Amino acid sequence: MFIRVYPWLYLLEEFTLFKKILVANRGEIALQIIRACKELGIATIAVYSLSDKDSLPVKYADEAVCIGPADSSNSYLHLPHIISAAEITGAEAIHPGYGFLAENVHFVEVCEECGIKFIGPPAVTMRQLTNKWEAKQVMKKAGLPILPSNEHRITKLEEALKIAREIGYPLLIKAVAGGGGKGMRLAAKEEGLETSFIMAQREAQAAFDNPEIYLEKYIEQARHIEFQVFADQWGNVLHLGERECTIQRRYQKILEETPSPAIDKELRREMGRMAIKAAKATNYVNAGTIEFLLDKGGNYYFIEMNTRIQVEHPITEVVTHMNLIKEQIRIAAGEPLSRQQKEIKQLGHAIECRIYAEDPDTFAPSPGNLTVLHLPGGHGVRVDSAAHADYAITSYYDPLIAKVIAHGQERAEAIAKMVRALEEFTIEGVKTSIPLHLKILRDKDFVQGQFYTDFLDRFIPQK
Amino acid sequence: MFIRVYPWLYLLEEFTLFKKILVANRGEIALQIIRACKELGIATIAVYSLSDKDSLPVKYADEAVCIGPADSSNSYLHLPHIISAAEITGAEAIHPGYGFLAENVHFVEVCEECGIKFIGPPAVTMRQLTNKWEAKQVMKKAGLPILPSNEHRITKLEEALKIAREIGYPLLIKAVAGGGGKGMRLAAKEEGLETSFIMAQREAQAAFDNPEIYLEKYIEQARHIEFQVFADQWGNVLHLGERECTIQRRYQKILEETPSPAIDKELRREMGRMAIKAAKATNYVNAGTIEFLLDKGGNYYFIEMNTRIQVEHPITEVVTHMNLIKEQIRIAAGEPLSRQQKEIKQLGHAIECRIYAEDPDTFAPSPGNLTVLHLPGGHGVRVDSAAHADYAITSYYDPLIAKVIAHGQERAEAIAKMVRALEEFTIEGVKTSIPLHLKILRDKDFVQGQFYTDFLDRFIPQK
Amino acid sequence: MNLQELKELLDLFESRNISELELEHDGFRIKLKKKVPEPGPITSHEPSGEQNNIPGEPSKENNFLQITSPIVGTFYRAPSPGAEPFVEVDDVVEKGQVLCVVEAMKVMNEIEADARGRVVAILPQNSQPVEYGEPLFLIEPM
Amino acid sequence: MNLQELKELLDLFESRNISELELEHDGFRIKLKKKVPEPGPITSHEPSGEQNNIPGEPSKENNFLQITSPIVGTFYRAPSPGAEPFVEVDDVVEKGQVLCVVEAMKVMNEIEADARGRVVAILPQNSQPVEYGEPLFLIEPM
Repeated sequence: MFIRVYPWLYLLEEFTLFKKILVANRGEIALQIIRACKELGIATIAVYSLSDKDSLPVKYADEAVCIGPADSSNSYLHLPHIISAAEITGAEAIHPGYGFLAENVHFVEVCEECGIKFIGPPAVTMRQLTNKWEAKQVMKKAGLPILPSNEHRITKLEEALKIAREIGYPLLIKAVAGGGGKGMRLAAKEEGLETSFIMAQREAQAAFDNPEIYLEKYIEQARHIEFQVFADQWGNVLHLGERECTIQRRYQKILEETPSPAIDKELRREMGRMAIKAAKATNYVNAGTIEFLLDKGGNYYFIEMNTRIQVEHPITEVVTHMNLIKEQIRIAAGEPLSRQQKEIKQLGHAIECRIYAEDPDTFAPSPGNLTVLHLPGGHGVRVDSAAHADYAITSYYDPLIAKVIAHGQERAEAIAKMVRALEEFTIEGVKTSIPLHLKILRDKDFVQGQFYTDFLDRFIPQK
Repeated sequence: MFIRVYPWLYLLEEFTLFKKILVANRGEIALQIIRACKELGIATIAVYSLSDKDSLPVKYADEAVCIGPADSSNSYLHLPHIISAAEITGAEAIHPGYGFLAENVHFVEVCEECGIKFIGPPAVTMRQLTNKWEAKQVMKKAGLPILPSNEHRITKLEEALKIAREIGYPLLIKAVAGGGGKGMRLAAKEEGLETSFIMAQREAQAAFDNPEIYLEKYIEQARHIEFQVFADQWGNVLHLGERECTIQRRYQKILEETPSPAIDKELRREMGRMAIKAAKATNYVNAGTIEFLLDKGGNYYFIEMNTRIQVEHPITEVVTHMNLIKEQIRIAAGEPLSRQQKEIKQLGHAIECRIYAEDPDTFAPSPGNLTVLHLPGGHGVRVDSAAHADYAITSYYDPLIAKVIAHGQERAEAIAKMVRALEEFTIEGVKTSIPLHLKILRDKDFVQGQFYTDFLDRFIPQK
Repeated sequence: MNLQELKELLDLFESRNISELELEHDGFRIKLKKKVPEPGPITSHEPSGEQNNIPGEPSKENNFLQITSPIVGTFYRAPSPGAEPFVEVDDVVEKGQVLCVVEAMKVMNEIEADARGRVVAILPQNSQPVEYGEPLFLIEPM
Repeated sequence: MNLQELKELLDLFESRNISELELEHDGFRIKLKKKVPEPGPITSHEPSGEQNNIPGEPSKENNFLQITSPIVGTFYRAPSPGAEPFVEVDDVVEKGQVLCVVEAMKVMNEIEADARGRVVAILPQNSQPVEYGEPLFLIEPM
């Protein structure tokens, strides 16, 4: 850490943050990090694959280093090239963004060994939380409600049948070492359990070389609610309220909002307290997100904790009037949290739509060149995007074009604002998810705030 | 006024605002009005000149009516065509935006006669305020401080000399019927008064057919501070704080901010009270702006009241989290103010830069086609613009390309954010004021908040 | 720099594997770009607005004169409801003859023929709103 | 510039494979653009990135082989400070011969020649950082 002397800001105060940060990501999140650094007077290094050499992060960063070919396993996921890029440029810290290496414990360990500050939690904390089964046990011990489940790893069918009767149906069969839906099976009744159990075990063995299984209660109509937490290295923890992330397709969020229409002041306070408890239980540092499942009866269950900045963080930024990326950087530099819990107020209502280059009916990616791109603007509309006219959506990366954030005084205004913003958004050259987003925004159940994890099924063509 | 049944919003509540509003303007303000109407579920009619037929307001409005050729005297200033467009489309109300007919009393009278609601103050109020000398007398009576001046209209030089001695030098000689700098002369000392007086009288006679003159104290190092007020037809008045508009060149603002670095809480409360007093003294209704001159000693003087929405209104919107255009529409529809004074809080700091197509050194307009246009975005950045790739800046209209608004937690952050936003802003095909804006934002006196009306002189080439 | 020198510079530029050149020297400034085989960076849709009809300057469509509305208002074929229309298709009209009225703000504005000719088409419906520049009649000059 | 000179300039511009020309000289300023055959709304510059050098597949520049860095790191011409460089310009190298090392994360990665040839140029300076795909050597194959 250095004393930063930025040509004109230093007139006002001296910064003791980092001098140089390497941004180990691409696309809009790389751009947000570069923007935050610029505003803090910190120099940035963009790393890029050959196909991103004309990208905005490369253009706007102070330095840029090519780290490999288009395919991400040899570039954005290629740990040695990224660490080496940090070394040759003299970067003091690395911001991983989301995706790619953001939750790779080994990457964090290497950063720590090389004396490069990883902007996120320490490796030891991350390791605990990336194993989802272990994380649940830690949280259960800390007093967070988790879904009815068994505490032992199961290998025998008889055991599974016995425990299933205790938990009750429907239930999920999950691999202990699992992730990404692999080794996961739904059992609606006892009749189906045997087959599902054997299938799940086989998949788990094949995918993770570990046939261990556990059972978990399945809730049919639930909501995905996540709480944003921040912790500094001085033991301070606060939460910034929730984000409603129920509207997903294929485990991918496409529209998020805050506050959740399902959460009142009291429940927010209680779940927020639990989120803080979760962060404290793992000695968490930096930005984290606690994911809960909320059932119709108002019962909530800890699902997992994400140890990175989330795609949907801007909705929290606009209602709290904070900059979460800057907060991450300050905390990584050793500063205490910039606010206290009582200073956090959620102002108005915010919605984010993730605009993808994809077929709005089949969800198939629609790669191509953005021949025309016109972004919406005006009152209460924020756009986070690294796209520009002639921008190429390739099949190498996530086909995200832009995140549109609408901020209204109340939910109805935010919805109306998002509709008019998406109607203004002009993209030619690829198909986009905008028609799907508009369908959702005009759906009666959505407008009334009545939706659960099965909400998007009605918009998905049944095969 | 009609009961509005909008396909999906009506699920939540019923609107009793207008059904259809005609937007009697062009460019970004027309777009802001259309956006506000869309969000309120009100249909819009864009009127346009032949050169604007492919413009975004025409594209986004529900209906569009061509009202004349490119030159504005035969289109946007042509009262009969606009009124007729309202009549043939069945518009119930007209929003005038700023400029063009926005402060034309005759236009308001015709609207009133035709039963079309003018979104602004009534003609009788506007008439009182558009005569700047009369307005001062009204405000003086109401208890507002005005610059030392004479209360009589002067026609004879001896009279002027006598009064000048009472007021003291330097002073301004102004035409009673004046406006736009015509018939205005600065007299630094008694030696120059005679010549200046005769010249001013002649100009006033020529321009306004009225040789009457008055004298006013001239303050060399002052600030332009304006207060945003809103009044409803039920007698409620509130103010939304000040805007710092000191940085001007040729009486045109190019950068505004709120709050003003020169105003503390106490002065804000006092000047705010005065602003409300001014609105009440004229039975004001709708949005208005009270302009004050603030000297180095903290003395302030009423200068004039603008009876329209201002170009720089977005900075007030972002810090108060209100939509001023919507508030204007609601008030015109007869609704009471949406907030009370004690609910108004200024959150953070906002700066607006008006990006013009002009030579940054000579200020000469730079018409042309925007061959490349890439707008900035991300955290805390709002862009109000009707420009797009291939947009033509013509010599017929104001060469404004976009208004960039940066919103930070405090002034230093807002400045840093604006700098990074303007560095991202890519425009090719015309020269822009961005280099000038960046010079201002990096100026030591600006950063320290130490600037007066003469601030821009240092950036203007001396002839 | 004279034309000969410029020619040499262009030769140099073309012969090299360079796509753009910008040169500034002693008040002299030049910018060159090579043709890209596929169409260049961003090109315009089409000249906008220019094809519009400027009222008062009747434009020719095929060989017909087009009479456009000089004002915004409501188009009436007859001086009052129930009265005979001013003109019908195939009528021959004289220069200065009233063809219709356009009502704006309660005022009936008479629109006259610019030239002698035969009425080929009456474009708006009776009592239809018309905007500035909207075509009203096609006249075949005689 | 008189009309004759302007005509000559236009002739020159038209005859060449140049799409744009901007010229400023002594208060005279001209900007020329060629018509693009089929003006679509907005079209792309050129496929991006593809012309880049893919390491491992040495690309030909003129008739030279280009050896590019397959990794990100620091370029060293010799195995250790003070030691003799692996190669010098004009040396003839064999296929598989070590040309330099690129240090990354404390590991010295040896970069070998792809083919037999003469070293025409050594592009980075000693101990200079190099990125992925950065040209290191030009080799004339023999």
